[in-house]
Amino acid sequence: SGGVEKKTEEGVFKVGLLSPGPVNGQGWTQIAYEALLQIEQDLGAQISYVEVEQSPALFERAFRDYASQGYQMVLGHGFEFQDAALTVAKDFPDTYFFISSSKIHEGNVIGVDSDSSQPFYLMGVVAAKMGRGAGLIGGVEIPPITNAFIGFINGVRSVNPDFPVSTTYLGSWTDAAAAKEAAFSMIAEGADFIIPDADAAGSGVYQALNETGPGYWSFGIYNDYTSQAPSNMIGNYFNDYGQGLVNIARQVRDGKFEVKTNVEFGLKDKDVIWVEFEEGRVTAEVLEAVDQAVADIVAGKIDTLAPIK
Amino acid sequence: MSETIIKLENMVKTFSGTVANRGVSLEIRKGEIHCLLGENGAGKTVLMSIVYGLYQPDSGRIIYRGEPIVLRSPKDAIKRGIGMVHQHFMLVPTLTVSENIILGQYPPWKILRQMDKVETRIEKLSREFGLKIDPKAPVHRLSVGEQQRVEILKALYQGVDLLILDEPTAVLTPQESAALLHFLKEMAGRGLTVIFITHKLEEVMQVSDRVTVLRDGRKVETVDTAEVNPRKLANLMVGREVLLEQPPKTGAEGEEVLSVKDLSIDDERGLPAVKGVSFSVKSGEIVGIAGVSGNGQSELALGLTGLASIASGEFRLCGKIANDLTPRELSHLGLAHVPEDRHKMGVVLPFSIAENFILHDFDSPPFAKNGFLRTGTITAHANEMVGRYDVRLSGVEQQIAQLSGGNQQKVVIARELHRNPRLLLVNEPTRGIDIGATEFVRRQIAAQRDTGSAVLLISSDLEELFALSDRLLIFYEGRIVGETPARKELIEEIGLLMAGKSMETNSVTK
Amino acid sequence: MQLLRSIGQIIVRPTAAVAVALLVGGILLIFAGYSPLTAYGVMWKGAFGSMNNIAETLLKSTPLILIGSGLAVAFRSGIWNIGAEGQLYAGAVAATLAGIIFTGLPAFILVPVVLVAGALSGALWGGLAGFLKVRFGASEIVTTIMLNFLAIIATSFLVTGPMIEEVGKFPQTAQIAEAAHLPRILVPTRLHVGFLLSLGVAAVTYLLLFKSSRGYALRTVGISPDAARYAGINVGRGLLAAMAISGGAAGLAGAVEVSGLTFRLYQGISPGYGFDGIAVALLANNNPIGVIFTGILFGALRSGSEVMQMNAQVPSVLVSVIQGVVLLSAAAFGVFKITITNKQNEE
Amino acid sequence: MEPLAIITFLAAVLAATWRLATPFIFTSLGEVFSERAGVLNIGLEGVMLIGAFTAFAVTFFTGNPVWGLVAAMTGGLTCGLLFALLTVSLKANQIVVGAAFNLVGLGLTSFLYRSVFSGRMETAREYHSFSPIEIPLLSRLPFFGEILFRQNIMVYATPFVVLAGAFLLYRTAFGLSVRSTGEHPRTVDSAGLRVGVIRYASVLIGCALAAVGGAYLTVAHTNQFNEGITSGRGFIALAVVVIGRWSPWGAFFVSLLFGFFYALQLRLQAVSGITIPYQFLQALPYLLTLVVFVTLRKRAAPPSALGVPYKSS
Ligand SMILES: Nc1ncnc2c1ncn2[C@@H]1O[C@H](COP(=O)(O)OP(=O)(O)OP(=O)(O)O)[C@@H](O)[C@H]1O
Ligand SMILES: Nc1ncnc2c1ncn2[C@@H]1O[C@H](COP(=O)(O)OP(=O)(O)OP(=O)(O)O)[C@@H](O)[C@H]1O
Ligand SMILES: [Mg+2]
Ligand SMILES: [Mg+2]
Repeated sequence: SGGVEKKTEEGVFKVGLLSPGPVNGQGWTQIAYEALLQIEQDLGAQISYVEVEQSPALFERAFRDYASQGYQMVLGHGFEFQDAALTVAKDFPDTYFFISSSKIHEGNVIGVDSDSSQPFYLMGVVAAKMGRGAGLIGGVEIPPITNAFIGFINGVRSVNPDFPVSTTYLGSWTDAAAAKEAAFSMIAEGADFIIPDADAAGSGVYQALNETGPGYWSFGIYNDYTSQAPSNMIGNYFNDYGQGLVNIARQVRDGKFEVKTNVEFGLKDKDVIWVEFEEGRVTAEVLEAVDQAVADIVAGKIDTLAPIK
Repeated sequence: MSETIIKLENMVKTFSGTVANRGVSLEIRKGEIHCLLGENGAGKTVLMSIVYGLYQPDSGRIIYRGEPIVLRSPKDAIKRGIGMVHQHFMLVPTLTVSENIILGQYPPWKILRQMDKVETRIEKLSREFGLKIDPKAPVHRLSVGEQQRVEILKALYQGVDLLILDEPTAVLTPQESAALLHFLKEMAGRGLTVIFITHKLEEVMQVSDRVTVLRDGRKVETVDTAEVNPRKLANLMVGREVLLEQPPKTGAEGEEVLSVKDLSIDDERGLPAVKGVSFSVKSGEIVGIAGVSGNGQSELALGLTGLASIASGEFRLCGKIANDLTPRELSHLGLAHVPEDRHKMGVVLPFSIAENFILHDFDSPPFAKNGFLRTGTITAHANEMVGRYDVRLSGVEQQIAQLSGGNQQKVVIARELHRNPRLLLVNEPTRGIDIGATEFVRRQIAAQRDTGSAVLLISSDLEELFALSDRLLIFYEGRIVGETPARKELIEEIGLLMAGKSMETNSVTK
Repeated sequence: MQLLRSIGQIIVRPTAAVAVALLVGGILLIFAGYSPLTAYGVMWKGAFGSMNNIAETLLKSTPLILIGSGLAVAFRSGIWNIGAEGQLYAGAVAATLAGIIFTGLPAFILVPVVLVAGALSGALWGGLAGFLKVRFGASEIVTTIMLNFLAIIATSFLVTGPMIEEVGKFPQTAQIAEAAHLPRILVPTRLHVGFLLSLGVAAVTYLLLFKSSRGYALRTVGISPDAARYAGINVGRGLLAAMAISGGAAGLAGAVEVSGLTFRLYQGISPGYGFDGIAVALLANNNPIGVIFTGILFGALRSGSEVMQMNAQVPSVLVSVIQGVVLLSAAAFGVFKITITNKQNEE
Repeated sequence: MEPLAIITFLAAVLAATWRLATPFIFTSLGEVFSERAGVLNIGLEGVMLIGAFTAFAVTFFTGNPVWGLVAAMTGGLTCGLLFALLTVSLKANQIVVGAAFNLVGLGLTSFLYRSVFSGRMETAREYHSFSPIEIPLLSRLPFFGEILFRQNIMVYATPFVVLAGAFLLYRTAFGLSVRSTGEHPRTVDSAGLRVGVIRYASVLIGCALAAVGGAYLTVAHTNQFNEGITSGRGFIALAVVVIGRWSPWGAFFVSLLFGFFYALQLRLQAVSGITIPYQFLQALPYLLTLVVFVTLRKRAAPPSALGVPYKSS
């Protein structure tokens, strides 16, 4: 990371990121940062990011600063950036404001949502077929997390409506120790599938499983975390948000991007969202069920976000 | 036995601004009792603190047993057998007697397993020297007298040859004082050397072999006690004539201002401290309350001023039942209160002298106008008061913390008398302040009486009670165990009553 | 006079402190392979480089000045309110409620209603700790710390549950009424009257503390409760008042954030203003006039650091280090006179 | 629930209690010393973070958590030295310095974490921490086995550390002088002891233990560092000291109490089909601790000279 402020000559393609937390935090905040780096590599864009903490009061200014510096594309990585983007966007028609996990579609403010409920649905299917009970550990109760969990439960129900699923929220994205104890609690409650969606805190869960030993399962979330609990990983849910954004950014750079609707990545975008299984951890029968589910989801036969009753 | 044990040569000590000692030279002989006299701020405590290694002198030499020594800390002094009993006790209230005594005696890593050994040794000491004390008792439970015993035991435990006592009798009964003086004489007999700081001339006359008088940081003179009298000493101290007796009372007694009926008050631990006392104070009279401190006088004062709640009984101020009145309401009824401990209550140390003068009236005219302080008026008022009560200071904006105790006390007296109260309650008005200030303060109190105020005077200093009071109530364990005219001839009985020797309440009359 | 002296005292020493802090920060920057000059240059521009940046700086200073002034009162009264963060949340919640419920009202009524609601609920939340101290003797340091956690958790509950917006179902409340928005005072920037309000509050608290008889009473309580009782001052009421005032100021800060900037309530609406506020008050030696300067200083550091991160890619966390070192060196230079407890060091 | 279920439930919760309480135990024990000597350090959160980070960094590069722990202590001692220099020697306001430590602790660790580890994000999380040691046989015991004999070394250590602390404070001349210094420094001075030295020592003990408490999070309880991983534990520890009445065992048991409430809330969340909003459960530890504190029958007074710089002439 070079500390020198790059000159902003004309014609440079500039992409900015508003990150809701430490860009190196695992999971959510990190995928946006890595996306940014990927855009820099693949498109030679000039990139910049700012961590605006959990302080909505600062969002508007950050957007405005980027836009007024001629950034063509700014990503607000989280639904909470929507208000600010809408306010600023009016004054900067030449800048595209993308908002992660939002379904907005208004002028040059476009929601970009990667629908985690679909991969989590698959995990639900696997858990219900292989396990005794499942536990979900979330950082804070916000839509990206709750939706993912809804997907999981729908997946479970599709196999076995009585399969027990419990949910814990830590109220923190960084407290790995709490996450670890939460995992232990779930194990003690009889769960053998425990899946985090809690950013940096999440790997506390993998450590819990690692210590407990084989027979307890989890999935890597957004990235490959097999190494953290080699004997417990059934597979990893990959979310190459970067690839998705690169695709968008390329269009924006070449001026080919015209807004039809908000962007929503799902299993249909195979280069953005997919699930990989570890060798020999799941039976052919389970794999079959998973493939079937994927097909149905992509075909729109399954609504992974169907309200839980 | 005129061999010199310690010799001070032109000791000089300055604190930011104030010069405490300006070249004091002094010789103390082995086995003598040497008194240090001087007004507040004369430099006694500082000089002795230097001998004890608490302060380092700016210049000057200490020659101890013939060789020059440097005392970097009290440790060095203690090692050489120099001990000091401070004016403000150096005890940790939360610790036990024995813990206090061994504090600093052993290297940090020493394991205090056998406290019992220590305790037996302390018991042995206290028996040997007749200083009765329970080594296991926590210090905050002890009376002032007992605490002083602990201080002395501490010195003895360390094995002292030279014992310094800073105003040790300021807080003792006549009996306790007498006992202490007797003890010191005996110890001197055994070869202990004693330096004794006091403001009480008769003690000097009684106990000392020689006296050194200090005045603002200089030595005035060292004299053999045999060759002087109190008046001479007083003049040496103040540098002028002092009247040790109060002028006779003028004006007659009037109506009852304070009347107390079966009043009981608990201390802050909730234990009964004042147990059903009844008495009254008329306008134009000074009623003195005698007693060893810690027999309920403090609680009585707090109760009568609204600072402690009344357990039972009642008291009336100017005919009005005052049990549940707040300090504020009481002072509006005409009560003024000179509290026992000026540092704790009487003054706000970080505040300026001017600010301290408005402690009661900060929110009423002329000092406040619709909620705001009127700085001009406040300063003017302060200047007038310090002038009238001759407070020695550099300016009324100065922090009161920098004044000597005597001058701090003058500020308190001035503030309270200025209210021209119907009832004036004064508690230990001259504790630890010098003759000059004492004389002044007592005059003011008497004058207030003569203008028709009722005065309730609480003091552990019988001299003071005799000098001021019209009659005495003797307190023992929260009860009034006797009432006497304030006459010196009765000191024997009074002393006995104070010590609880005679239980049945009796009026001594002649 | 006293005012001039205090201002002088407030400007000189902290300036030196800031210099030291920037030096330390510079060393860290070099260590991490950045150019300090560039970084600080960008930081300065970000804080004061343009009308808009100045406005943003003042926007960040606003809650700090409000909270700092309140805490100055509390600290001078000898009560250690560590709970401004929680009190800010309490204020933000109440203000949001008011702004959502009373939509009918015209601006000149609704704005005051919102602000008062915030101040009141902050005062209550702070007053609670005061009550626990006066009634049960429970140390405010403990209670305010716990109340911080509770206020933040409660807010999280409200915005994910009862108060969650209808549309979108994001964990945030609906927008407050247009009429509840604070008027802007420097269009096109976002600077709003909240800033002037904070100056006003600082001035008022200054007069209260040093020029009024109530302030005399509070300061007496802070230095020596015994002397206060002797002077006929009700110590308990004093402590309650001090907690309520500081809580109220923090609550007002919450209300100002909502009605001036965010227009709705989120989780984590404050990036730790309540804790920075402690530093701001202490750095000003608990003098509200000084708080104006230290508040702007801290605000500038924060807003500058964001731009620094944006344009020089220097992690903005560096600013915490700089702020901390400012405090440390200020402490080293002996800016702070008062002691922590009511007790004086016995002579 | 039938008895057996209750027993296993309790066993698990109590085991978690001990693990969750451990950082509080170390940190608050240290603060007991510091406050008993009259120095209030509200910067514990910052010191814990510094301990957590140094332990993490050193363990990451050496691969040995023991070195990490040593490093954390060194880091803590450095903090202590600075803290004492400012508050004892320069007589700076202790609250100010404490507040500053919290700012610096968070900023510095986050900044260094990024500058040093930004490249190695993934790998940075993979190193060996103190793992649970199963005491053979004993760990198989019903109920107690899980609680007492299946923990990591730092958890096992806590009662012994507290025991040592209590001994030092109540049974040695050093402890006596510490207790005196917090109550009546002038006396200590006139007893020929050096108030400054005693306060330095106590502050050093306090910060070293706080750093260990932080290190526990990164090299024992988990094996990773996150920015702000202490999540307010330093402040809780501060409260623990007061509620525990400035005594080592008091701190120990109050820490366990808080740990219990915290473990309980995590466990209750884990019970499937529980419908109360999770925030109510999250509030539990803070709320109950507050209630316990306020309704305490006996509440000891803080050391008289707490927070008061000592000026000898
Ligand atoms: N620690 C200190 N710092 C500053 N000035 C001091 C200090 N101690 C004493 N002084 C000053 O030195 C002078 C002498 O003080 P000292 O205590 O020796 O008087 P003293 O003779 O003991 O008075 P008293 O009879 O009231 O005890 C006083 O004017 C006092 O103001
Ligand atoms: N730090 C200080 N600065 C200024 N003056 C001081 C300081 N410490 C002590 N003094 C003054 O030194 C003098 C002697 O101290 P000492 O404790 O003997 O007080 P005092 O005059 O005897 O009154 P009291 O006996 O009630 O304390 C007092 O006037 C006291 O106010
Ligand atoms: Mg003296
Ligand atoms: Mg004196």
